[in-house]
Amino acid sequence: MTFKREHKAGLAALALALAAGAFAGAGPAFAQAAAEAAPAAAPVPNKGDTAWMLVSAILVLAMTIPGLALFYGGLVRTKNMLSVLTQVFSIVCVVTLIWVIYGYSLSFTGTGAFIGGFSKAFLAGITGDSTTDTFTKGVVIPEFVFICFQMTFACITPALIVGSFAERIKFSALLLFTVLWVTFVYFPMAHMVWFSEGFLFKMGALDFAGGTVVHINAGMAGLVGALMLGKRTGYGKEPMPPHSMTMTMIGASLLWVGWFGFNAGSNLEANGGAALAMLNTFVATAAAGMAWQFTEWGTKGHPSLLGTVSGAVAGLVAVTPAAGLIGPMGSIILGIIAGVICFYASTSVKNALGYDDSLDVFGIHCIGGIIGSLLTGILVAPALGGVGVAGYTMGGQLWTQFVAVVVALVWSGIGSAILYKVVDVVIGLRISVEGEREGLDLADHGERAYNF
Amino acid sequence: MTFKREHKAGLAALALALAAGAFAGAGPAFAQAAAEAAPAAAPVPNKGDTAWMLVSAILVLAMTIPGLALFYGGLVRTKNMLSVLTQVFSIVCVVTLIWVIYGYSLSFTGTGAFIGGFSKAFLAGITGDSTTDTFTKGVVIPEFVFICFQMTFACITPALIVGSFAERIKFSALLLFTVLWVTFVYFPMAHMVWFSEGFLFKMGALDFAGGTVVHINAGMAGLVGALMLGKRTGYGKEPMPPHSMTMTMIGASLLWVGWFGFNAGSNLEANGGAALAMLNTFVATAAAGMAWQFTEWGTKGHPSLLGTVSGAVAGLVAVTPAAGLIGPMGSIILGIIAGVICFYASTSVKNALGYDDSLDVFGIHCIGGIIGSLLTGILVAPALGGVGVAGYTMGGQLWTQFVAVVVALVWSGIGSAILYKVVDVVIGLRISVEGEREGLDLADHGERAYNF
Amino acid sequence: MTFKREHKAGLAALALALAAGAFAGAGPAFAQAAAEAAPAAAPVPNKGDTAWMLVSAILVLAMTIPGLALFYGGLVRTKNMLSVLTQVFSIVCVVTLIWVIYGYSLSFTGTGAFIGGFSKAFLAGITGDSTTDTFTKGVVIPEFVFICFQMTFACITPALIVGSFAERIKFSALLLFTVLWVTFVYFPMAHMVWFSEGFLFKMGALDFAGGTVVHINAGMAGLVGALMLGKRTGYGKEPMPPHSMTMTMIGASLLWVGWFGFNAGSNLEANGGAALAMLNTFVATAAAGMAWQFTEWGTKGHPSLLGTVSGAVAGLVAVTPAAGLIGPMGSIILGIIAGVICFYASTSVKNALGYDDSLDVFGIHCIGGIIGSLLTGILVAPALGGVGVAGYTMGGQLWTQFVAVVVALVWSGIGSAILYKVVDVVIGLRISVEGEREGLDLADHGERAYNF
Amino acid sequence: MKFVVAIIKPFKLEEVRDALTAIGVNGLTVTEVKGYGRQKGHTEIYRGAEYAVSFLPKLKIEVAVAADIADKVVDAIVGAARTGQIGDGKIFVSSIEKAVRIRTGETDADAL
Amino acid sequence: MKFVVAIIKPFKLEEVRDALTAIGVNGLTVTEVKGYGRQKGHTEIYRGAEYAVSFLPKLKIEVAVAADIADKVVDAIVGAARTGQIGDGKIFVSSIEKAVRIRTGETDADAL
Amino acid sequence: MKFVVAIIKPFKLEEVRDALTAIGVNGLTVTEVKGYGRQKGHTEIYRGAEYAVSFLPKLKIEVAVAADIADKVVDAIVGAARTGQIGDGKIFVSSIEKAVRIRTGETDADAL
Ligand SMILES: Nc1ncnc2c1ncn2[C@@H]1O[C@H](COP(=O)(O)OP(=O)(O)O)[C@@H](O)[C@H]1O
Ligand SMILES: Nc1ncnc2c1ncn2[C@@H]1O[C@H](COP(=O)(O)OP(=O)(O)O)[C@@H](O)[C@H]1O
Ligand SMILES: Nc1ncnc2c1ncn2[C@@H]1O[C@H](COP(=O)(O)OP(=O)(O)O)[C@@H](O)[C@H]1O
Repeated sequence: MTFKREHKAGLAALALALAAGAFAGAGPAFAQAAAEAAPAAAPVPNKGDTAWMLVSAILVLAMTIPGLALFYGGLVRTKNMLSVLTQVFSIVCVVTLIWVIYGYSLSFTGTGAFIGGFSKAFLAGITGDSTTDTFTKGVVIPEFVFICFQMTFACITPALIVGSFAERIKFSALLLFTVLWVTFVYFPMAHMVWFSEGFLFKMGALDFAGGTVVHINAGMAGLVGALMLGKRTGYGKEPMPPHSMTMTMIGASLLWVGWFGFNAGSNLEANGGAALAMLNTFVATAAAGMAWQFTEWGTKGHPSLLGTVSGAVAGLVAVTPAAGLIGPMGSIILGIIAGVICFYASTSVKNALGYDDSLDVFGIHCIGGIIGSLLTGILVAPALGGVGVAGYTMGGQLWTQFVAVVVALVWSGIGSAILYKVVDVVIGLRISVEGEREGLDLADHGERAYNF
Repeated sequence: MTFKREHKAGLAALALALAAGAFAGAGPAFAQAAAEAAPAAAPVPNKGDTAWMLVSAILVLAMTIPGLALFYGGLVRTKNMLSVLTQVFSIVCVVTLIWVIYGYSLSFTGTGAFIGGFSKAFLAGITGDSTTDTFTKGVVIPEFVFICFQMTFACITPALIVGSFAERIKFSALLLFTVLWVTFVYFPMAHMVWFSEGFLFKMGALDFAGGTVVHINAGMAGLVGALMLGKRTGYGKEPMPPHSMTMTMIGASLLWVGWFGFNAGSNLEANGGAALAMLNTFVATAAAGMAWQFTEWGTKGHPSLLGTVSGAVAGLVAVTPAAGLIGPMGSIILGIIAGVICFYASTSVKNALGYDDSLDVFGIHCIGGIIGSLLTGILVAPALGGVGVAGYTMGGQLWTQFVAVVVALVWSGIGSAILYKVVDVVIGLRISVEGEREGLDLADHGERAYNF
Repeated sequence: MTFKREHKAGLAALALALAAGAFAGAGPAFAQAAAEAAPAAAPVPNKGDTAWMLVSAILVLAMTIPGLALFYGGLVRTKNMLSVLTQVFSIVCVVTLIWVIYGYSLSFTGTGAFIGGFSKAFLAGITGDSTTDTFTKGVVIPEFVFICFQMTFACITPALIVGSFAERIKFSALLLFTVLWVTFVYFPMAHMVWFSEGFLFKMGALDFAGGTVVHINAGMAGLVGALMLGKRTGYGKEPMPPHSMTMTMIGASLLWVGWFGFNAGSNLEANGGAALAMLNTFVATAAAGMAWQFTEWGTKGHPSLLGTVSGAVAGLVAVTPAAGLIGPMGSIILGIIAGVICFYASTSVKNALGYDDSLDVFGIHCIGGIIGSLLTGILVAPALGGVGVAGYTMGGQLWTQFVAVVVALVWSGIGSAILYKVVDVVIGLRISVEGEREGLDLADHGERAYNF
Repeated sequence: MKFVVAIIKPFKLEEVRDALTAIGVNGLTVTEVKGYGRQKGHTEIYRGAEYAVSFLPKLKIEVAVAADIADKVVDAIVGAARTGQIGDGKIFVSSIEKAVRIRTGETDADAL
Repeated sequence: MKFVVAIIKPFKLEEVRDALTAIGVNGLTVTEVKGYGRQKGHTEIYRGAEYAVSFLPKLKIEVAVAADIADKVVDAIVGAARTGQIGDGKIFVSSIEKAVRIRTGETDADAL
Repeated sequence: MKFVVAIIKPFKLEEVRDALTAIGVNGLTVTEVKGYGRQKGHTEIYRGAEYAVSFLPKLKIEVAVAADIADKVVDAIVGAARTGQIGDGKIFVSSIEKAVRIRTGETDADAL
């Protein structure tokens, strides 16, 4: 007897387990018994989980294009709008291809502590029946859907960096940097934190949906990029107001909407845990949005839209590592802290230090990611409403979280610096000053975003 | 034996039931027997239902931000665009927080006929394993996902009101009004209609997805708001054309897309009932869109985009209370009636009465909601293709629907009037005339929507 | 014993099967036995499948409105933006109504080789418990969700044609043409290819998600439309740059996002097959986007955003017939080929032939559809990573694919030509030259897209 | 003939147009402009960046008229556009030597 | 030197530019304007509100030329911009006293 | 009084405004325009269609000043707007006969 399709296999496995149970005798213990009595049957995906993971992958794509592209695009000047859109869209395309060729394999195979191997390069050996384990023993999802889901993470992370050097990077340089960065910075980070052999995973670092891998990683690369590319021509002299807060608001909203795929999807199952991650993603975001708004209102006199949505994004970032691990009230606290600190990081601190991180990738993603990663170590405590982890001590967990944060900062900081340098030497990072004046849209892409 | 995760509990419960059945003897009756034989096992959520409800909550958020924000924002003048976006986004944040703090508890606990209690304030006692009953006996969903889903309803309802006093309300007044309104008007209404102890629920009023709670409620509050704030400066003298029909069309489309979460999600299960609600939401909307378009074409000479999308929204509103209860052909009738009546309500009637309901919250949401609520009482009849309700008589049901409509109108009308007055006394409702001329974007938020 | 709700029926069926199996004796063969021993129990939908199909229908709507509307709208001049939005939105409304009245019945009933019957007109006899078979024996989904899903396909297909005669067609003509075209061209094509009695279905033509039915069909109708309506006034003399590449980029992104509903939804189940279709839809699109970008960069000097997103759409089109049938590496090849060929088709070839297909419906949808349909016949080969089909020979399958392509081209070409002619005679296809100069927005709809 | 150029507050357009048609002026041309003057602008804040916006939205009205009614035109504009608050705008009058109606080729007074 | 200001229909821009370059005019400046005149506007309806839109989109072309070719310039514009239908626009000619090319500081005829 | 019209590169606005306020000019009006001249445009490609875009974004600054400072104003603009590269723009000076401040009715020099 062979099963060609997994749903049949599913029925069979269930039947097998139950039948075995039936014969093992009735009683509350028999399900346990059944599980033990049927070791040979490979688990098959639950279609509810599969449906949810398909949706989650789609949501993360939507949060990138058009979400992130619009969030960033709205904040640049009209003449650079199209360049930001092209950059984000192209990053998604390029990383998608790299991911299936070798990225997935480097991230999720092997026995290395820092990087995987090439055994699944070109997705070798993976079929529609292959499965990936979830966090629950015996529960699996189709490997293809896991590949898609993780692919969208690999796509959005380098796209986040775009904000830091927007309005001045050369398109060809961006493409080359992206290829190098995902290969040498992102895949190793993903492997370290999320793969069972990775050293931060083994250390017990908690990162539910990507605080270190995605946000600290991208935020730090952004800061280095802003420093190495230098300021935009005219920065601090000419006004550079966002050309369309409408687009930025659409983008922020889609980020929120899509982030449920990111955070609740990271639960890998459609159950109460995903619902908790969703709820936390709601409330932390709301709390951070209002925290930034009120702080700005109090200190600058106006409750701004840009502040409100920036706060919301800071909240989304901060709750990312914590989403399925802490309680809703902890998420409110987390959100408020992230909203206030990221506000100062993106305004006073940035101005004081004087770097030109065009769209505050560092102030929001890196700082927000650090806040989230550290507070996850605290708020995961059952006493604080968290779900708890085995053998938890607050000090111990906090230390582990701290180590993970430092590793992410250092790995991304040094790795990115080297790669920027390489790209600069090979093809040059910055567009010419004339190109910058004319706008990257015409200079690099030969098109204009608007012809009203 | 303990089960830590619900999916395991699920398997076990299933196994228990089946095994019991097996021993009770083979035959068509044993499933029944099994159900009776296993009273102790708590039902566990089906992951397909959970996946669907996670998605539904996300869809309702998307229909609010960016959906509703764009639908409304496109209709105001450029100088007020950003204010509308900020208002809608902030309402979502504020109500999200209130919801988890006490809103959910006030709406969905207790034994009161009009309002719940504080037993679940701060979501006390709720975990990832808590469940909420669906409309099918023995079928549950995780309580967290129900909280998220209902939260999005609480968020969108006050956001709907924004349209009525857009372009003139002070931002601080809006925030205060929102806090008061959800507390004193929305939560009680939700409790009365949707909670098993609520008096309209007990009366048998049918409101599948929120015709009374959401649309009549918001629409009536809108009318009162338009009256109490007074007309926009220049209303009837200066032209006030929509600044971007493109944004309005995007918003209307996202409303439609997201409304499937609203209506089909209100089925709480991913089954044929949800599919029926979805189908009805398709056809009523399409019928109403074309009905408004053709009526306008016939009477005004042009088939306008604004008319078409307004009709579609009117159809969405009208089908909301009816979605899972009537048949597809009934939905077409319902849509046509809503499209035509709302067209006249938002044009001739509004002009005749002379109030300045900026974006026709009353004409579309309140009138559409009334049409839908009443017609639900008729079209639910199996003879008319509806699914029927126990002990149905058309006259009786219609009377019940009528009572629910009147209660919603009165509750919202009086409650809102009092709250507007309170806000006006405390901080003032309207922005200064200069602020209105300059535009709320600069006056209230210190930003501009566009810098092309 | 009666079951009122399908989930109960589901449990019962499962129980029945398992119990029968239990009594048939333990062992790996009993599931098989169970299936045979329980012929009477009608299969009930899995809720995971239902959830996924509900989502898929929503996604296809979102890819049409606002997706396709924005993709097209951004490419026309400001003065015609609103007309494109109105056209797409209205097509969705009109076809939705036709679909439930007779479209579904004509497409998916009967015994005819070319067209169905009227047995399900007005959705006669269909209830929430009715089901539709999937591609897996014994697995069904609620018929209502299948109706919704297929309805969105019927809606988007005529909307695709809009791009070919944009900026010059009369709105009333468009509506009439749409009604005629879906009736006489689309429903028959859908019946031929997708219904079990259809002649191309029986021939074994592979079209996973609509390469022939949707894209070749619409693309050919577009070419005929562009030829029969003639060029836009000023074509080739006045510049006609896209008025908003921002909108086009949003549209392209939403097309990609929504296309997962289109392609992975066409699997009808939430399993590894859907995941494969999703993965292919990711990589083919990415490959085609970059292929067009690099080809343009190499030949025209700039990597344009319009080129990148056009390539992505070409990839989406090409992978449509292949999505669940080929492997990821095959999809990359497919995407590259589609990106390069469609680039030349939409630029050099179009310019050489001189027709004015405003938004390249032919060059992208028809050509991309042909590439996809033919290559599906090759790449489905297990040796090339495909899933294989029973009795496959490459030559034989390619021939079958070729026949299907030719049938689609001829059916759509001749049918559309006749229908354009009919509409032209009855009410005239083109707007007046003055109307064209003023813009269709004012001339036809009495509104403007923007009032900044 | 005279060429009257007026910079006004945007919301005064309809009133100015009405005042001009009331005295028989049947054509004019309007441009959106940004004005800098005594009227103070505002500050816009986008995250860390504060911009003092000193250019304010104004409308420029251009109207060519026969020399003899130029003063009446100026008075009409002043009357309709005045709010009494800073930033009401300016009117500049200069001469034109020739006017042509493109459609007919008529010139000067006939062209207006 | 003369300053020629022409209000034309938007879709005539390319033709006018070509006509001017044909007679040796190598520079001009274009502004999007809204025109009010004999040409009737249209009505826009947004739900219950009807607006009579009487300002129509036009382009304003400004070109400074040596005095001796001013008439030729006017004729060229008239020739290229005429459709014969109402709303074709106007041309106004006035004098300028000085012209400067910013790049070089050249003045008057050399600056054009 | 003189009317100074300058066409400049957009990014030079702040510098020109500063140069003018430095010499006591307290008001001016700015318009977004498109310029055609010696400065070459660029080509935009949208799928199969290539457009030679020869109109480039410029700003037009209009400032009315007392006749005696007109030359100083011109010099200030030239000084601030010059980059030395083609396309820096032009300045045209003409006369105005009358200026009125709408708010007060003040005329001529008092109105500026
Ligand atoms: N010298 C000038 N030349 C040209 N335009 C000017 C001049 N001075 C003022 N304006 C225009 O007139 C507008 C109003 O001037 P402002 O000084 O603010 O107020 P007021 O007109 O009340 O004196 C300015 O915004 C500007 O557009
Ligand atoms: N007196 C005027 N001063 C300035 N511009 C004018 C004047 N009269 C007309 N115009 C401009 O010329 C355009 C065309 O004028 P109109 O009277 O409609 O048609 P025509 O040029 O055929 O007589 C108007 O839209 C307006 O921009
Ligand atoms: N004859 C003219 N009349 C009006 N505007 C002109 C004229 N010539 C040039 N301009 C304006 O000046 C701008 C700069 O002119 P251009 O010839 O490109 O460079 P330059 O000023 O360095 O000679 C043009 O874009 C146009 O706006």
